[in-house]
Amino acid sequence: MSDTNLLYTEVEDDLRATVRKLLTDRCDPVVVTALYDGDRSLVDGLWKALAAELGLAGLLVPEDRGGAGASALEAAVVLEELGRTVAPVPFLTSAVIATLVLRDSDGPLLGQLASGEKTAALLVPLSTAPHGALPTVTVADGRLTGTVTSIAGAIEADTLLVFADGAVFSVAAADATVTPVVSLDMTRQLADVRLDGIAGELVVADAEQAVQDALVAGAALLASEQVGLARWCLEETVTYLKERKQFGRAVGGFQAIKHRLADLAIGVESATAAARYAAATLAAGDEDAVVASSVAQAYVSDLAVLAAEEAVQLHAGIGMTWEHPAHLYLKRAKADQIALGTAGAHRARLAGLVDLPTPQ
Amino acid sequence: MSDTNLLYTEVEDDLRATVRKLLTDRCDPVVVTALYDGDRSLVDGLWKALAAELGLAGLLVPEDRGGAGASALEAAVVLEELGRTVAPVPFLTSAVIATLVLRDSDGPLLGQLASGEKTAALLVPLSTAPHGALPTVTVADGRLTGTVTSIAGAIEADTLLVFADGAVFSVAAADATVTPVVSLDMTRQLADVRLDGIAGELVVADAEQAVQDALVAGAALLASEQVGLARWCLEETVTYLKERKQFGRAVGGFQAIKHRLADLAIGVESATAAARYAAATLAAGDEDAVVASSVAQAYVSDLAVLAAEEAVQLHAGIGMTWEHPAHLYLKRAKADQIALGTAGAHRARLAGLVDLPTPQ
Amino acid sequence: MTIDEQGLRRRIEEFLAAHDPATTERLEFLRARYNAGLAWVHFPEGHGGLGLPQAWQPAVDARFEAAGAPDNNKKANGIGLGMAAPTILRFGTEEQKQRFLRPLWTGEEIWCQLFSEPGAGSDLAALGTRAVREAASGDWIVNGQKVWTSGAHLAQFAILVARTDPDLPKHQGITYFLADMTDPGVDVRPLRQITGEAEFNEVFLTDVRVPDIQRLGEVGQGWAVANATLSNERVAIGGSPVRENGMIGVVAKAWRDHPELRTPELHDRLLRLWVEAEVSRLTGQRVRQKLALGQPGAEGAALKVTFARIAQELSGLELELRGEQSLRYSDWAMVRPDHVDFTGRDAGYRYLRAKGNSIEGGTSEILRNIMAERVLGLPSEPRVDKDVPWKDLAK
Amino acid sequence: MTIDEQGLRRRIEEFLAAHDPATTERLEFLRARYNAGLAWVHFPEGHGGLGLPQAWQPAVDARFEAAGAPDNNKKANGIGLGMAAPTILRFGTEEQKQRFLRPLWTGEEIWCQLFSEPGAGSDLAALGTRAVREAASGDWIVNGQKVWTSGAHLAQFAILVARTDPDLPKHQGITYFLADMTDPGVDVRPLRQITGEAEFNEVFLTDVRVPDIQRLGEVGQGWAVANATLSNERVAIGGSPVRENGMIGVVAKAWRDHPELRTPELHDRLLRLWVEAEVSRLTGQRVRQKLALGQPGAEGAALKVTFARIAQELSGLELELRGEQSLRYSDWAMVRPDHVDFTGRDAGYRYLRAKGNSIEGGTSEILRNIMAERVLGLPSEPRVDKDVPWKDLAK
Repeated sequence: MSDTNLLYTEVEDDLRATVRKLLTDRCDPVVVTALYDGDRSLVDGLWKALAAELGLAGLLVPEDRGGAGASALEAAVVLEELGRTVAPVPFLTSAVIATLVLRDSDGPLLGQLASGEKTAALLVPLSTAPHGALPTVTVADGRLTGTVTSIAGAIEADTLLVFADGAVFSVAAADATVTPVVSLDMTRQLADVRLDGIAGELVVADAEQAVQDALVAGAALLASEQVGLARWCLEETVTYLKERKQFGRAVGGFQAIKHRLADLAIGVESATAAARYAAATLAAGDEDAVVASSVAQAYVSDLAVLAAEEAVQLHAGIGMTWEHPAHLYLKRAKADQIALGTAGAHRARLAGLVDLPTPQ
Repeated sequence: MSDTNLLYTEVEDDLRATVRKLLTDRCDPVVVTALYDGDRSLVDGLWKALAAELGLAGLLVPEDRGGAGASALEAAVVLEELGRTVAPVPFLTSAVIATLVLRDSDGPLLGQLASGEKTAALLVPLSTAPHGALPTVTVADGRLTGTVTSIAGAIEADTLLVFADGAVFSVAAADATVTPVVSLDMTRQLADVRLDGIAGELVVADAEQAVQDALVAGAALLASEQVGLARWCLEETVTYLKERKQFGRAVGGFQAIKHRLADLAIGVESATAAARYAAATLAAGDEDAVVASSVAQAYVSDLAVLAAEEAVQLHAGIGMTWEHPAHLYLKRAKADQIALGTAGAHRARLAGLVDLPTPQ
Repeated sequence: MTIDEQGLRRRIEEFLAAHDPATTERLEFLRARYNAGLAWVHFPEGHGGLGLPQAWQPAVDARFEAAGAPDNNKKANGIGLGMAAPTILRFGTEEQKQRFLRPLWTGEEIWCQLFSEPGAGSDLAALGTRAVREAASGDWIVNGQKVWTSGAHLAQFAILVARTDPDLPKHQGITYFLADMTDPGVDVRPLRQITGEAEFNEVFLTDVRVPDIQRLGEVGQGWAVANATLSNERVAIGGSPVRENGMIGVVAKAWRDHPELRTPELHDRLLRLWVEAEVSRLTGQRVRQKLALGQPGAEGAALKVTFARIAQELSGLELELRGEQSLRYSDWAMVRPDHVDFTGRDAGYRYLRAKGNSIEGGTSEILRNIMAERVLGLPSEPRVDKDVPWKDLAK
Repeated sequence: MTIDEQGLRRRIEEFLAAHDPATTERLEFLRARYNAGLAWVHFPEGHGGLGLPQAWQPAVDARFEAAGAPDNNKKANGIGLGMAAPTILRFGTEEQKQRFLRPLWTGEEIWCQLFSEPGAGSDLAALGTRAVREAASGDWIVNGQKVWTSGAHLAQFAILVARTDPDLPKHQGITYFLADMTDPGVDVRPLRQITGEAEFNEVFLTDVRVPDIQRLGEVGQGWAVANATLSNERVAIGGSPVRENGMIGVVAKAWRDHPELRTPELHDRLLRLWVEAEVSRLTGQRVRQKLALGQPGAEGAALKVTFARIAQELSGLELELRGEQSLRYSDWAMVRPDHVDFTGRDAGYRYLRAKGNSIEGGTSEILRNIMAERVLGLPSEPRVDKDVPWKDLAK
């Protein structure tokens, strides 16, 4: 009868500290902001440091396949930290979604992802909900043809995972036409990918369930990224408003502001519980994991947007400027809200899962 | 190009003053509260005073039919005052809805309603939306059979208007079985009515449009009742919170409270504009009247509930007691929200009216 | 030496074997259960517990219930069990714990709470009920008026805060007492509320005598003791242990039972609230895990704010869903219920009763202040009354 | 003797007959229109108007536009037309009105606003830009830094508030000026914002010289003058004249154009916002009717709060509606637009730009304070800075 533990373990606290230190040192907001003007020089080195040096790329890969054999709970903590710094790295797309697609595959690719040697992306629009339609790529004689738009992690990937005809194929990114897209969130810049009858290697034969599971897990863990983002927004705003004086008083001492921040703090704590539960059920292979993933997305993705919007509003003028990092969080939060299904899409999904039938 | 006037005219201001004086003198909250314990002694005299002495029963009846020949704008002002005091009188049901059903009828009934000699009620559940289904009463050989539930104004009526077979018949209330219902809002107590093959007199032959128009008008003017109610809640709460001291200060001086009251004041002003526009388009026979009626209900009925809920919350403990009148307003507001279609029903109706199609 | 979960289970089975619920006299059973440390296992040994994690208690209760064990009147004694007991445990003398905890737990003595006053609601520390020490006896003589006292007409004892020094600033002159509700100076009058019921009372205190041994904590320390009581209340109120517990369960059932009432608009609102209720359940679970070893802090405030908001929105939605049926009410007759049931009676009652959720036990406004100041460390309001003697405050 | 609506129409037709828009030189036409009192008909005769109701102006503009009359550059001169002009009219000397109003209206001189400072945003009265009177010339020498100045790089003149007496409490030592933006001491630097654009500027003022004849109102009366300016801004911003104007029109169109994107959840949210936008339109109409004869008061604050909230919710909803498409953005390149278009560019731009609606021209928080205090008469905040000389305030 004991409850699912929703607190952080000491191991997770240590992992968080390690990741935070690296991000504090190497992921400065000024450099992140430069992504919006096309300077992506930060990305490669940062991802290498996280993926290979810290070994985070292999977090969800079993030890006997070359990974760390950790669980979704540890991946969730990493994502909280990445969200906290809007870090422009393909952890979610490669180390979570692509990795989980390959989880039961044979062949060397999973191990190469685990070591950071390779980076992969599943060819789906970032907006795809776990229960949503997958893009149509045709396969004939092992050759893949089709166009998939708005893919996250494709720019950073050397390997693309293509769902076609019920199976997943891997192709070299170099063989595809990868066109970067000017994105709302340039810290997770998208690309359109065109496949002109290029050769793919079959990596998962009967892949529909694996892809859907990977997207469910992606949605569940995206919630932790959103929690990290929301918590930064809350903390940064509280800190600023303790300092900022207007009318001879700290702005954070005005009661209307205090109540809004209290409500936001309640929201962030609630979001944390929802995201932790989603990660915990995933880690435990609990049958409630699908519900938990949609609950987390239905709650946390709107909360993260609210947190970013409140951060901008309560920083007021300075929060509207390019120089202040708040806008990086606003754009990430809004893109994350659409990523892997909007809150509304997840609520609609829950209707069927928890027996609250749609009106006829 | 001149805008529809949304302000009150001097004539309307005078009318308001007259009605308010009578209600201040004769509609004390303590006596209204007694309705909940079954003491309805207030109702008859108050209605007689309003209907006959002030001549309000005939407000919407043309002068050549014995009425005042006023417009929906004047009726709206009366309803604001009735809402302000949650007055337990059948103005909306008899002097608006029943009267408008009969507007183009021949015969003496319209004149009798206008003079206050008779009081009528249309047999529909109070929750019926203007575009909703009407109850089924069968007619055979001029005899009416059927049961209609949750009718407002039936207890006070001596004449019941029955929609059956596309026509409207009048029956004497004494011939029907009128069973009072314990109602959420005892200031507009409902009744169930059973017709056991009783004789009806045909008063409007081809009545479907007249009934629907009357319900559209009823919904439009109910918004003014709700505005009056909401404004009382706002003003009473502001007054109380200027007086009530906690922590050595007037509670109304705490910023979180101030901001909530500011938002509520914005809402009440907005509701006033919506209700005025609904009444003005009705008065002018403007083709926008149907849209305006649904816009008013979609906005004002939720706003009135909010105002009553805020009044209870911000009065805190005392607002939860039977002795304080706030609960009368909460119950009326919530019942009014359901009356003549919920806000949601009116939004759904607007989808078709303003070309925002329902998803397929 | 503490015991593990298995050891606890064994102890329960041994107890049940020795005290067959079917044949043991009710009070005898309850007292024995208390004595065996199986009343509230997180309390210390000797006081009805075994010093175990609070999280284990639900399983204990479930096992006893399954075995047909008698109930300790917990519905009527929510104040006693949820608020008085942990406060007595924390601040009471050994004698007070011995005297009060067992009859409290067994339901032999029902407790009520004499905190709020007409002029001291959110600003509880402004309270004006006076307790003056009688020189001869050392007893305290209490005079004043309290309000919002549920169960006062059933209670034998009350937790009471009163002003013992009006010359000090308001927070400093308050003392906490355990008062006897059968004292002839206690006059309980029902206070009818918007549901029609009189769930609460006004309590008029005229020369009520409280012996000094029934003072809880030091003279003048009553504010700190009262705050501990209130924190317990808030944790108790927020966050359901199981999915679809409370208001969401009731409204979800209405949705499932009435396909003819469903609309797309209400569907999305219901789904939002279902998600919020589920997240609030998880948040409560997380807070309880955090608090398992420590004392309750401001976290309970957050839970209660959320609980109230969700209950209010759900009960409002239910009336819109039920439509015509919602225009009817069960009964306005004034009754004095034995206990509170937020989801009881009909939809109209639920709607009206839920309005109290954001007022009783600390308004949501006050709780947001607490959150902002204690959790976020934001500056407190400019205080005009902090250092002023109570007797000189504007009232 | 005032003229009626028919008289006004006749006057317009006579003017158009005498000044064929097709053949008359642009500036000549505009100056003549001003001289004929057909620029802003609610202004007095001699200052571009005829002393008629402001409500008649839209019909006048529509007629001129239909006739192909030249535009007075009004998109680039929103500050001048909406804020500077009514303030100069109300507080200016006859000489100031003669000098400034016509070239302002014709667009020959573009205006900007030098109010906000990095340390004085919501608390505008805390501003620190100093204006010191030069004894010899009587001119004012201005030093300081302003921010959030739209159009500063295009403007010839600025409305400026500066501190002329730091020894007085903050509201009392401020004076209002009409400053020349071509002064060599004015340094305008673009301020990039979250849309990628630099719609605003920072303006650094170093020994900028303003002759005393360009002081508007008395020395030390600048706060009252500035408040009149800000009230005008808020009335101008809130409440659209026609249904489905602005953001709601854009989002309703997206809904109509994309049946494949519709969901029940978004449908109800859109309908709610459609209703709110329509009600806000009616509210604005009602406020304008109220104000037709009087000066703008706090009503504009309410309109602006609502406008901002609706615009933000709608633009956020639009991104959810457009889904995948919303993840793409038009262009992050830094440009300096000539004018602001809240609904321009793509959905992502609209979403980001709308965030400014509740900040610029008074934050929604400040406007709620104004509503609460001026409309509802609720007590003002405990003020720690009201009677303190500006120079001694905590900053």
